[in-house]
Amino acid sequence: MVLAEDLAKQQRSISVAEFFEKNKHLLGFDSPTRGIITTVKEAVDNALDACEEAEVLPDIFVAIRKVGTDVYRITVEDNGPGIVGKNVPYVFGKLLYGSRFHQIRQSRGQQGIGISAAVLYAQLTTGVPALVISRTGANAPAHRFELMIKTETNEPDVLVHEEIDWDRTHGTRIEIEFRSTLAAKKRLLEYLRYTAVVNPHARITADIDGELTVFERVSSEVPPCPKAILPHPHGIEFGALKRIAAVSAEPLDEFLVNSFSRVGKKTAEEMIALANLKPRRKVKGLEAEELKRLLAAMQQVKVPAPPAQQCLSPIGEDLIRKGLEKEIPLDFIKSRTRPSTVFSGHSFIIEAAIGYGGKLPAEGSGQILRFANRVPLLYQQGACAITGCVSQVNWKAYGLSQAGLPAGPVLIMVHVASTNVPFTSESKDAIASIPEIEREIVLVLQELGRELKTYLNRRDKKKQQDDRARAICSIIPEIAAKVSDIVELPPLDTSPIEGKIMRKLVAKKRTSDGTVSIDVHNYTAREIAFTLYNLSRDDAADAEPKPDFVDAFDGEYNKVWKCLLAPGTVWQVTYSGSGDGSIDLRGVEENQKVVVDLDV
Amino acid sequence: MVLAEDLAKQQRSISVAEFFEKNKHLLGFDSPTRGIITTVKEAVDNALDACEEAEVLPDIFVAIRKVGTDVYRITVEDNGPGIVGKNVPYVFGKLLYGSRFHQIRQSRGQQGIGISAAVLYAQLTTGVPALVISRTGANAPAHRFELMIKTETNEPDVLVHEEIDWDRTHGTRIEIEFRSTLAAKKRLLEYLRYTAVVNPHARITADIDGELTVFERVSSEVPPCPKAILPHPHGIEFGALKRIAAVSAEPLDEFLVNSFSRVGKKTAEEMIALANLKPRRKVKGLEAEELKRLLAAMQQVKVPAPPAQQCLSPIGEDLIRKGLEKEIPLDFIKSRTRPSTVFSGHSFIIEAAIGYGGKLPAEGSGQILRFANRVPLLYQQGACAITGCVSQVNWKAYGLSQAGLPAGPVLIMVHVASTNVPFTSESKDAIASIPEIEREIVLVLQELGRELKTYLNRRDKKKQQDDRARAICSIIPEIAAKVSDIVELPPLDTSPIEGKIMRKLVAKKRTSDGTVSIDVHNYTAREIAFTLYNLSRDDAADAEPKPDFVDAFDGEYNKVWKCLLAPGTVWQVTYSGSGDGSIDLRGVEENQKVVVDLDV
Amino acid sequence: MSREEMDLRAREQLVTIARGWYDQMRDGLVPFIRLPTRTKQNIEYNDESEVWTYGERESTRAATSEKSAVHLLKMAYVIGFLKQQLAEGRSSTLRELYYISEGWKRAKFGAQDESNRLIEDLEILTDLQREAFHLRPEEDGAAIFGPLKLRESTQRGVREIHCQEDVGEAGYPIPNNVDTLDFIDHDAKFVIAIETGGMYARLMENGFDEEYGAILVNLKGQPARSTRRVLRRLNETMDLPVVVFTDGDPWSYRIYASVAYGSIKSAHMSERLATPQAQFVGVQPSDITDYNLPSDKLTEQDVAALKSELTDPRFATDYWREQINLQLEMKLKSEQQAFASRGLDFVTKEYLPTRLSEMGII
Amino acid sequence: MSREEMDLRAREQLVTIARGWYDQMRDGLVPFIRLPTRTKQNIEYNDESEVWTYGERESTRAATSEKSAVHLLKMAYVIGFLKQQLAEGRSSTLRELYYISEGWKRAKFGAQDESNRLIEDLEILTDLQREAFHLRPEEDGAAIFGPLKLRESTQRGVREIHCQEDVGEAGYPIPNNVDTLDFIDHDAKFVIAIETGGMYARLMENGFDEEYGAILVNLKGQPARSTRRVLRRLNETMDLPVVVFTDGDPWSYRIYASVAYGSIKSAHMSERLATPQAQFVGVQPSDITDYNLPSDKLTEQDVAALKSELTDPRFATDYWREQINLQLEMKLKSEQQAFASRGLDFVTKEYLPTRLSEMGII
Repeated sequence: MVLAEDLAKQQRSISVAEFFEKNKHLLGFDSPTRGIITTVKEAVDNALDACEEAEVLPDIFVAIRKVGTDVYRITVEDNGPGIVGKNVPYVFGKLLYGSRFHQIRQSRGQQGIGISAAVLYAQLTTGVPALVISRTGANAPAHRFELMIKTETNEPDVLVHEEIDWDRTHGTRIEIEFRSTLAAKKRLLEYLRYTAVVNPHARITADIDGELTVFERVSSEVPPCPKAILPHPHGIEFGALKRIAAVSAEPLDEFLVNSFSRVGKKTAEEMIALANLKPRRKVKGLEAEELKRLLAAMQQVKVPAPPAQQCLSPIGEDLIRKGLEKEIPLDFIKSRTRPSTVFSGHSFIIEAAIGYGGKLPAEGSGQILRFANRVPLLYQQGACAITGCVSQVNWKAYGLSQAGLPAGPVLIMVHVASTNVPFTSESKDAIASIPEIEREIVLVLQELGRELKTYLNRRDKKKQQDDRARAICSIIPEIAAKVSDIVELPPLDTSPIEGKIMRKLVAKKRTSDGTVSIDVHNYTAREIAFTLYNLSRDDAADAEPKPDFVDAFDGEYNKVWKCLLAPGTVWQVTYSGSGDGSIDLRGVEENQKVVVDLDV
Repeated sequence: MVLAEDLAKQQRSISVAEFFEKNKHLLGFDSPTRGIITTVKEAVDNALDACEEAEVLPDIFVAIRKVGTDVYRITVEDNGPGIVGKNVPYVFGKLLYGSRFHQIRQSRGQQGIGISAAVLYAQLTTGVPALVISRTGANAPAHRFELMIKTETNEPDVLVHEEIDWDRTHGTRIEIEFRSTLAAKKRLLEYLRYTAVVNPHARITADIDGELTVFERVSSEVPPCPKAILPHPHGIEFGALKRIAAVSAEPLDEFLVNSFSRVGKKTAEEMIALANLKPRRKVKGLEAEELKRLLAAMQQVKVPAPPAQQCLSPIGEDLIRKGLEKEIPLDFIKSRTRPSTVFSGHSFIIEAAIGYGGKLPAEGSGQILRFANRVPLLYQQGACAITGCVSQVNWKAYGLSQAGLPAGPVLIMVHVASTNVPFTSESKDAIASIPEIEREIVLVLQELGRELKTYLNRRDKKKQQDDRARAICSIIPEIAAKVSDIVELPPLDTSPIEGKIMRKLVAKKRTSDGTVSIDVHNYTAREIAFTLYNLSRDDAADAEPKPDFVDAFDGEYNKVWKCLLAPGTVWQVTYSGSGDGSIDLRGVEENQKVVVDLDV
Repeated sequence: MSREEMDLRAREQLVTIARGWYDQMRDGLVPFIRLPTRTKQNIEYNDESEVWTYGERESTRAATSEKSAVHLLKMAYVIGFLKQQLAEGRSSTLRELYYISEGWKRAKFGAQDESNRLIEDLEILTDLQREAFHLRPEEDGAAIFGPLKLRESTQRGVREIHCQEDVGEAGYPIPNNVDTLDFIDHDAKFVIAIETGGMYARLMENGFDEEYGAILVNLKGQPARSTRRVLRRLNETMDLPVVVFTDGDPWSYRIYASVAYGSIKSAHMSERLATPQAQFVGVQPSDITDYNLPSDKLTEQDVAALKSELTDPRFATDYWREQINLQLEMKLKSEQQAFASRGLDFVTKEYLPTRLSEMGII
Repeated sequence: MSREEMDLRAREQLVTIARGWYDQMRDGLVPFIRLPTRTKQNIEYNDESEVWTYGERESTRAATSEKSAVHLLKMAYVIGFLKQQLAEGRSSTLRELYYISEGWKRAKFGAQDESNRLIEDLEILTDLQREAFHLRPEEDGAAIFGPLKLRESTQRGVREIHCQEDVGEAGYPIPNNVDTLDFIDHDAKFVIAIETGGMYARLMENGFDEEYGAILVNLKGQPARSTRRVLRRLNETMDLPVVVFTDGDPWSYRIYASVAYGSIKSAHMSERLATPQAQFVGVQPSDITDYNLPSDKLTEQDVAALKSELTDPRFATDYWREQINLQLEMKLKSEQQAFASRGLDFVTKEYLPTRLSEMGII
C-alpha cells in the first residue's frame, strides 16, 4: 500500500484568500445584488471605526456609479485618521489583517476580512484593481495605490503606488469596481438610514447613480472610543489560559493581577489558595493539572464584571431616542441601556427602544430594527436571536396584540454591543442564540413593555376622564330632560350634580336656535382666574359680555375673555352664531378644569 | 494627526487558527452538544474519503466514552490507507491543510478545516492533546502522535511522536477529548444511520458509552474514486483565468487545450478567432482587455459539459434503493440519478428517491433526508435549498396532500453530489439557493412524483376492479332478491350478468343456515384448470365433493380442490360450517379471476 | 282523487321502478336508473307552465361500482318500505326513515342527507311528491290569517276552519301534507306572503287584512314545500294574486324566487310548488334610498350571493338585474321591519298601499 | 286582571323607574339602577317556588361613564316609548323597537342584542313580562294537540278552541302573548312536551294522545317563553303533570332544564315561566345502551357542554350527575326519532308506556 505516499504528495496548505474566494457566500458575496451592500457596509464600518478611534465627527461619502453593463464602481470616502502608506496594501490586500482582532473592545469590524474580501471579489469578477487614497494629516502627503490580492499566498499585490495631492487633510478613499446590480437600492438606503440612527454623530452623504441623499448628524459629540481591556478570569477557556501562561515570565500572583481584568492582589491570593498552589511559582512551569486547578479556582472566586464602560460604547438612551425620532415620527418612544454583563468572558450591553403610534402602520406585525456594535442587520431576521426574543415576550401583557411578533403601530429596536458579537455566520446577518444575551434582551424588552403599558394606560385614563366629563355634563342633562317629560314634572337643573362630581371649573358650550352660549361653573372651593378662548367662524359682535380681545384671520375669530370667578358661581356669555369651532380654558391646571362642547 | 501611526502599530496579521478559535460556531462547534456530532462527522467523512481513494471497503469504528464530568473521549478508527508520518501533524494540527481543496472532484471533506477544528476545540476546552495513530501498510510501522495546534501561527505542535506496534495493517485512529454532553445521542445515531444509507459499501460500528450499534454494508463493491479534472471554460471567472494565464508559458492555442476540460484543438481555434487574437501568442503576455475578450469568447463557444462521470461519484439508483430499504420499510420506492450538469463551472449531479407507505407515519409532513457528497445534513432543514425545492413541487398533482411540505406516509431523499457543494455556512448544514441546482432538484422530484402517481393510480385501479367485482357479484344479487320481493315475482338468477360483465373465473363463497357453499363460474370462453384453497376453522368433513387435500394445523383446516372447468359452466362445493376464513384461486392469472367472499 | 286512489297510484309508481330493474336484470343487464342532472346549469324555463324545471341533461347511475350498486340497493329497500307503509296506511318522517334503515345492513344510510336525497330522486322518478308516499317533512309549516274558509281532512276527521274567525292570533298553521286541504270560500282580494313573524303580526295588528281584503301568510323564513303548495293553490284554484314581502337582501330574494319559480333543489316539483304569477313587493334595494331606511353593510357573503343571483336564470329579468346591480353599488341591505323607524303605521298606511297600487293589486 | 288594568299597572311600573331617576337627580345624585348579576354563579334555588332565580349579587349602573350614562338615556327613551304605546293600546316587536330607536339620536341602539337586553332589564326592574309592555317576540310559538279546550282573547274578539276538535293536524299554535289565554276544560291525564316536530307527529299518528289522555306540546327546539308559560299554567292551574321528551344530548337537556327550572338568561322570570314539577322522560343516556339506539359520537362541543352542565346548579342532582357521567363515558348521543330503528310503533307501544309508568305518570 504505497497509496499513502501518493496522497501525501497532494497534501498542501491552503491560503485564506483561496478559501474565501471559493466560499465567498460565507462573507455576504453570494450574489451580485448583495455584493454591493456588503461592500458599502464593510467600507462604512471601517470608516466609522477609524473616525471613532481618531475622535473626529465622521463625514462619510458613499457613491455608486454604473460604469458598464452590470459593472458598478463603489466609492467610499471618510475624514478619518487615514492609514500610513506602508500599511495600506495589507489593510486592503490581505485577508485576516487588522488592528482590532486581538483587542478586547467593541468595534464594528474585527476580523480584518470584510474590505479585503470586496477587493478579492472585484478582482475575481472584473480584474480591475482597487484604488485607495489615504492621507494621515496636513503635513503628510496623500498616498495613492492600485492594488490586488495574490490569492495563492494571501499577500497584497501593489500595482501602483504614488504620492499625490489630495484636498482632504486626512481620511481614506476606496474605489472598487465589480459586477453587480442596483436591484437592492432600497435596502442599501435602509442600511444607511439605520446606520445614521445608531451613529447619530455621523453625517452620511450618498450619491447613488446620481441621486443624492444626506443623513444629517443629530449629535456633535464624538462618542468615546472603547478601550481594549484584559481578559476576564471568568471568561477564559483552558486553551487560552495555557497559552498566555506559557509566554509569561511572572510568578503566579503577579501574573494574575497583570494579565486579567478586575483581579487585584487579594483576589489573586484567594485564587491561588483555592488552587492550592504557591503564589511565587512561575506560571510558565505549571503542569497541565495545576493549570486546570488554577482555572477552576479563577472561575470559582467572585470577581466583578469586566470594566464595560471602558471597552464598550453603547449609544445611550438619549441618542437612541434622538436618532430614531429624526428618521421615524412616533407618538411615544422609550429607550433603555442595560447594565453591562458577560457571556463566555465577553462583555456586552443590550440597548433597546420601543416606539408607538406616529406613522407606523396600525395593522400587521410591528417593525424590528436589529443592530450589532452600531451596525444595522438587514438579512436573516427570522434566524436572529433578537427576533426570537421579541417573539418570546408576552406583549399582550403590555397592551399589544401579538401573533409571534407583536402587532400594531409599534417599533422595536435592539442593539447588541459587545467585545465579541456572536454572529451565526461570517456574513454577520444574525446574532446566535446565546442564553445570556437572550436573557438580557428579554429583560430590556419587558422593561420597555412596562413603559409602553404605562403610556397606553395613561392614554386610556385621559380618555376615561374625558368620558366621565361627557357623561356628567352632556348626557345627564339629556336624561333629565327625557325623565322630566316621562314623569310629567318640571325640568331639572343638573348643575348640582356636575358640581358635586366634578369639583372643577367646568366650561360648556351649547348652541340652539342660532344662539351660542358658553357657561363656566366654578365648582371648586376657591376663586379661580381663567382665560376663555373661543375660536370659530362667528364674529360674536353681539356677545354679552364683550370679549376682552378678538383676533381675526382667514375668516376665523379668536375671541378671548378673562374672568375671575368666585367659588360656586357661574359666568356666562352668549352671542348669535352657528356654534362651530372650539373652546379652551387657559390659566387653569389641567386637572382643575373640564371643557365640554355640547355641540359636538 | 499622528494617530494613524499609533493605529498602524496595532495592525497585524491574524492566524486562521485564531480566527476560527474565536468563531468556532462557524464550524459547528457552537455548543458542547453539537461539538460531539461535528467531530464524529468530520472524522468519519475523512475516513470514508480516504477509503474511497484507497479503494478499500470501509470498516469504521466510532466510540464515545465519558471520561470525566462533562468530558468525553471520541475515537474514530478506519481501515483506510493511513497517512505518512511526516504529514500527520499537518493533517490534524493545521487548519486549511489538505489534499482536496485544489482538486476539482467530489469529496466529503474539502477545506482541510474540519478535523483540525476538532483538535482546536479539544485543546481549548480540556487542553488534552489529540492522539493519532496511523499506519500506511503492512511493511511500514505505525506512527503514534500526541499533538496540538499553535493557535498564533496555525502550525502543528507535536508533543509526542513514536513508532509503535499496531494490529491494523493500515488505517488511522484519532482520539480527541473535549467538554461535551451526550444529549444529542439520538441525532448522532441518525447521522450514522443515514451515512450508512448513502454509503452502502461501508460498515460502521458505533460504541456509544457502551452501547453497540452496527450498520452493516449492503454492497461489497467499492465505488470508483472520483478523479480530479481541469476547470471547464464556461465556469471560470475572470480573476482565475488571469491567474492561470500569468503562470503559463504556452501559446494561446495550447494553453486552452491543456488547461481546460473539454477543449480540443478545433474548439480552441474557434475561441481564439472569436476573441480576435493570434493563436501562437503567449498567454502570459495578454493584456487585461485581451483576456476579457478571451473569457467572453470561451463562454460563448459551445463546449460539452465537464466529464462528470470522472470527477463525481453518484451513489446510483440501485444502491440508493437498497440503502434506504435496509433502514426503512416501505411499500414503494423509486430512485433517480439525474444526468450531470453545471453551475458556475462546478459539475454536479442530483440523485433522489421517493418512498411511500410501509411504516412511515400516515399523518403529518413527510420525511426529508438531505445529503451532500454522501454526507447527511442534519441541521437547518428549513434554511436548505433542498427543503425549498421539496415545498415548491406541486405534490397534489402526484396524489399527495401538501401543506408546504408534502404530507402523509412519504419519504423524500435528495443527494447533491458536486465538485463544490455550495453550503450556506462553513458548518455545512444547508445547501445555498443556486438556481441551477434547484432546477435539477425540482426536475428529479417531479420525475419521482410521476412515478409515485403511477404507483398510486395502479393501487387505486386495483381497488376499483375489486370494487366492481363486489358490485356485480355481491350487491346485484341482493338487489335482485329485494326487487323480486317487491314486484312479487320469482327470484332472479344474476349469474348471466356476472358472466357478461366479468368474463372471468368467478369464485363466490356464501354461508347461510350453517351451510357453506363455494361456487366457481367459468365465464370465459375457454376451459380453465384451477386449484381452490379454502382456509377456515371448518373441517368440511361432509364436503361434497371431497377436497383433494386437507391440511390441519392449530385448529384450522386448509382444504384444497383441483378442478378443470369448461367454459360457461359452474363448479360447486358445499359443506356444513360457520363460513369463517378465506378462499383463494390459484393457477389462474390475476386478471383472469375474481374471488368474492359474500360472508365478509 | 280520494286518499285511497292516491295511495294506490303512489304504490304503483314505486313498484314500476322496481319492475324496471327486475326486467333489466332478467335480460342480463346491470340495473340502472336515469335522472336529470340537478344543477343550476340544468334548469330551464318552461314556457307552458311558466316555471323553471330541470332541462334535458340526464345522468345514469348503473350498479357497476360498489357505491352505485349500494345506492340502488338502498333505493330498493326504500321502495319496499314505502310500499308496505302505503299498504298499512302508515306514515313517517324523513328522519324516521333514516333511522328505520338501521336494520337494512348494507342498505343502511350513512347520513340523513343521503336518505333525503334519495327520496327526492324517487319524487323525480315517480313524478309524485313525497307526501304521496306518506313521508312527512320535519319542516315547520307556515301560518295563515285572513278571510279564508278551508276544510282539512285530518286523521281524526274533517275540520272546517275560518282563518279569521276560528283561529287565535297565531293564525291557522299549515299542516305538512296539504293534499288534505280544500279551500271552501274566501272574501279576499289578494294573498300577501310575509317573510318574518314580526311583520305578519304588524299587519294583523294594524288590521291590514280587513282593510284591504288580504290573506296574510307568515312564511317564517325560507318557506316549506307545504306553504309553497298552499300559495300556488290559492293562486290557481282561488284565482287570488299572490305578492311576497321580504327583507331587502339576497337571501330574501331567494325566498321570493322559490315561491315564484321553484328552487333548484326541487325543480322537479316546480309545476306543483311554484306560483309563477307571484309578484315581489319589497324591500327593494331602491326602497332603501327612497325611504331612507336604516341599513347594514353587505357582507362578503351577501355580495357573493348577489353576484350568484346575477347568473341565476330565475333572476334573468331587467327588473332584477337593475335592482341587484343597484344594491351592489349601494352596498347596503335593509330588513322589512326597518320601516318601523318611520313609525309603526308607516308600512300599512304608506308603503304597502302605495307599492301595491303601483303593482295594480289594489 | 282585565287587559286595561294590566296596561295601567305596566305603565305605572315603568314610570316609577323614571321617577326614581328624577328624584335621584333632583337630590343632586347621579342617576343609577341596580340589577342582579346575570351569571351562572348568581342563580339560586328558591325553596318556596322550587325554581332557580337570581341570587343576592347585584350590580349598580350609574351614569358616571359615557357608556353607562347612554345606557340610562336609552332606557329612558324606551320607557317613554312604551308609556306611549301602552296609552295608545298599540304593540310592537322587539325588532321594531330596535328600528324605532333610529330617531333617538344618541339613544339609538347599536344592535338588537342591546335593545333585547335592555328590555330584559326592564322586566327585572318592573317584575313584569315584556308582553305586559305590549312587546311581541319574534320567536315562534309552539303547538298544542290534545283534549284541551281554551279561550283566546284576540284583537278580533274571543275565540273558543278545542285542541283536538277545532284544529287541523298541525294543532293549535300558541300565540306570542299567552296572557290572553284561558283554559276552560280538559280531559287529559298529563302533558307531554316534545322537542321535535317529527316525534310530535308520530305520537299524533299513533293516537298516543287519545290512548293515554295526553296533551301533546310541540316545543320546536328550545321553547319560546310563551310555550314555557303555557306549560307552567297547564301544570299550575289545571293540575296536570308535565313531562319532557327530547333528544339524548346536552343541548336537549338544556331544553328540559329551561322548562323545569328556568334559563339563566331569564332567571328573573323563572317564577312565571318554570315548571318545577316537570319531569324528564328521555332520551336518557342509559336508554342508548338499554335500547341499543343508533347513535353518534359526541363532538368536542358536546363534551364541553356536558361538562359545563356538571357545574350547572340546575343539574346538581344524583340522577343528572349519573346520566351525564354515563354519557361522558359512552361518548355517544341519540335522537328521539332513533327509536324508529326499532319500528314506527316502538316509541308509543313500548318505550313511553314503560318509562311513564316507571315515573308514575300513567
